[in-house]
Amino acid sequence: MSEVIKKLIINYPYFAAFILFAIGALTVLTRSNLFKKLIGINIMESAVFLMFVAAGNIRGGYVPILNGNNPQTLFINPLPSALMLTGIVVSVSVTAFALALILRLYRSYGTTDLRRIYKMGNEVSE
Amino acid sequence: MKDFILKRMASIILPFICIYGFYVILHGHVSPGGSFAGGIIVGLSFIAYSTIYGIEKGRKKLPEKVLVAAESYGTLWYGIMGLVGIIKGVPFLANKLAGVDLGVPGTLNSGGLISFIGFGVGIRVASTMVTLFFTMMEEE
Amino acid sequence: MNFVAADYWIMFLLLILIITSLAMYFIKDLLHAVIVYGAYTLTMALIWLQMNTPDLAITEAAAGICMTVLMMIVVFRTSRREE
Amino acid sequence: MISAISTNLPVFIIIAPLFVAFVLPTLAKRKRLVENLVLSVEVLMLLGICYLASIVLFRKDIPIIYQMGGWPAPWGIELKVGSLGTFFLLTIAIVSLPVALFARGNLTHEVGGKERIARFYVLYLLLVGALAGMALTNDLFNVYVLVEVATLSCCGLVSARNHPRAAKATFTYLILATLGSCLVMGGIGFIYIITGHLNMEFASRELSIIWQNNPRVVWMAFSFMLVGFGVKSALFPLHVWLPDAHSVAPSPASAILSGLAVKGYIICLLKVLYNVFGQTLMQAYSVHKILVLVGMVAIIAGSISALTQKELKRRLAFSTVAQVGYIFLGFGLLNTRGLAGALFYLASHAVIKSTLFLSAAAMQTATGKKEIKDLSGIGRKMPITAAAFTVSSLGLTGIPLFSGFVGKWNLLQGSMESGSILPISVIIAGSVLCGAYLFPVIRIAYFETAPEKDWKDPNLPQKLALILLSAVIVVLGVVPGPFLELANRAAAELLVLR
Repeated sequence: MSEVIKKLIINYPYFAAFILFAIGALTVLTRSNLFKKLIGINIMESAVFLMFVAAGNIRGGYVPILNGNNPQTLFINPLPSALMLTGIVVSVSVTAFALALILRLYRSYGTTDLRRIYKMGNEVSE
Repeated sequence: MKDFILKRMASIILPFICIYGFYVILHGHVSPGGSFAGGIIVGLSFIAYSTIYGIEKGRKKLPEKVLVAAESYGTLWYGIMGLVGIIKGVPFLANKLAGVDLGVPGTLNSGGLISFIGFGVGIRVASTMVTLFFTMMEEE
Repeated sequence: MNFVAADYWIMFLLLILIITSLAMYFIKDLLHAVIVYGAYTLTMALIWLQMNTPDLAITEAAAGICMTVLMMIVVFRTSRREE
Repeated sequence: MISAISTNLPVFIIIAPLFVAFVLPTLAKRKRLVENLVLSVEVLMLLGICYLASIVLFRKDIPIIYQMGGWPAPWGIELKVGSLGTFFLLTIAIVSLPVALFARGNLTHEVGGKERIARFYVLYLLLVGALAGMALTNDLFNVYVLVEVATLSCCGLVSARNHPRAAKATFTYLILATLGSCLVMGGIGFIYIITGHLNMEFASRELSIIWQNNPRVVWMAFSFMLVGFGVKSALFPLHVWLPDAHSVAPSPASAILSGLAVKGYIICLLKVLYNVFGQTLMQAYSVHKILVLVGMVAIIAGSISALTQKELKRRLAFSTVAQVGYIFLGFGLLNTRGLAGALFYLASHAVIKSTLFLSAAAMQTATGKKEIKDLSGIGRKMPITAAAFTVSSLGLTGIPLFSGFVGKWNLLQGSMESGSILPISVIIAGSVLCGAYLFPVIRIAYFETAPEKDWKDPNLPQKLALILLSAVIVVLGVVPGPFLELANRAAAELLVLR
């Protein structure tokens, strides 16, 4: 048992990423408000980013910027952070698109609660 | 006249924020940041301008035509920079292989085509952010 | 477990992240939730900084703040702020 | 000049639609020019893809590897033009050209003004470019990026119609699809963490050595990938977003979404399962059994829920859920015959489902009615549309001489080779159910008296698109030759033991 806890403490970023992913999924799946769903999606995505970046991080490493005369040699792996940059761009665009949709839904249904929107059914017309 | 201080301060600070954004865009390969972050900073400076001075004035600064053109041609610029490699007879998006001079590491011109590509992407991101803001503010 | 100072910083910040995300789950007022989301993004940016990826930190801060601004606008336009 | 184009053809096929997509917003005022540009880029793509396919079919030095930026494999991004890639590229070109032709006459009615039409075409071309990228890419993170581009443009296409129902369906789709792509990214992350590579071949080589050291991580990666791509490709219990989204989208959009976009995710899953994990790992974790089981459930459940629908487009959307089941079933059979059958079925379903959606759209536009019972007697008033609908529903059911039959026949033989009786019976039952939900439409269309109304066939480009697609269905059914050959080769390449 203590072996498992020890492993969890050593790999704490992955553990935290898992918890964040779970909280995000919970928010997406159980809260019916559109904003809450959006925030949940963002939490989930940043949890996955956290996992990637923690995989590239080295304890005691340095930022991989080459200055020409930089004495440090122990650099962290720059690839995961470069990949996650793309991930952040994607998550921002998803958020922007969802915000536009929320405005449109609010304009036609008068509420931002998905359950209430579904209850209204197809009576609302443009 | 209620927000006199806000307007004065904005008129002093916002140009510097905008220039800082362009700095981040152009130094994407030698320092933290890059075209996406810099583009958002440039966009944010215009967003702040239009929240402080009113949406009409912001629209006047950046008419819709300019925004659409920046969005389209900013991305097209990326593709054209990629085609440089093909014209030189090496694969798409080649940088050093295409014979571009990569200067001393750590200086601004050490990125070859990267800073040119980043400029296009940054402009596109900035215009997209501003367009998004305007559509959200004006949607009725 | 030979942790260095940066590890304890990251642990602390991760704890804040978990607390803020739980808070976003429970808060009823949407405006408050969006403000907490801003805090969440800023903490995330600090974590990126501690994990030696300043590239991500600057992008996350800029993008998070920009998105928070836009979200606030949408929240202000919706008259009902309660969930 | 010519040699520069032909050596860089793989990258041109991907970036040509993207290039045109980014020019279109500035030309939004000139509608004719926009439409002609879209059509010409589609035709150019078709020509280029045919050239690539001829190289792959007749020359033996395949696969062609294209290195982006001149960086070699473990560091740079690779495009790999193999049999699988060319096969899917051909499918994309064959389906997307007629759909663009159909959209030419249809969009003003369904989408609205000039700028909205230009935006629709931008999203359409982005989707086509992303799908072409999915067919060719050999890099795991590229898969994620292209999947996201495709997802966002799909969402944009669904919300292209300015209607609250469209916004509602799009929001559900967006949330579930983003959940799926989070899972996909997590799966890619697990693979990257244990192998240290993103290139598929290098990752696969590394994985085959070290998978026994961390079995749980491989298991997590498997399940994340399966669920993530399952959400996106509407695998049965995860299909909840599909019927709303595909029935509310404008018709050319629903044709390409149901026909191609879903298939793109399936091709990505296929690449990940066979090119990265490989056959040995799939057998060790018995993923193939899960695939067969899920496929069978999807066939039966999708067909039964399609039977209960009254709206034509919703019925077709549920039918997609059932047909995706066939493809997953074929993936799990683990023999060349079954896999080739599944691939051929994928292509033929792409063609057939777009024909069905387009002809349904033409009927809806002419009559203004959505329900099936209102279409009585439409066969005599709109002969070409009804003929296209009939041909494609015969093809979907699996009547010989139509393209669906070849795929189903290979699937049947594959399941016989794998030696279990249950998949065979499920495939046959699925065909019967498919006939049960499609033939009543034909009966109503031809054998009931029509009301005295002025219903006409759509205008020339739309008729041309329908005729082209129906011809493809018949040709594929009668002479599947080179297409089946490509599918067979792709299946053989995928099943190589590493």
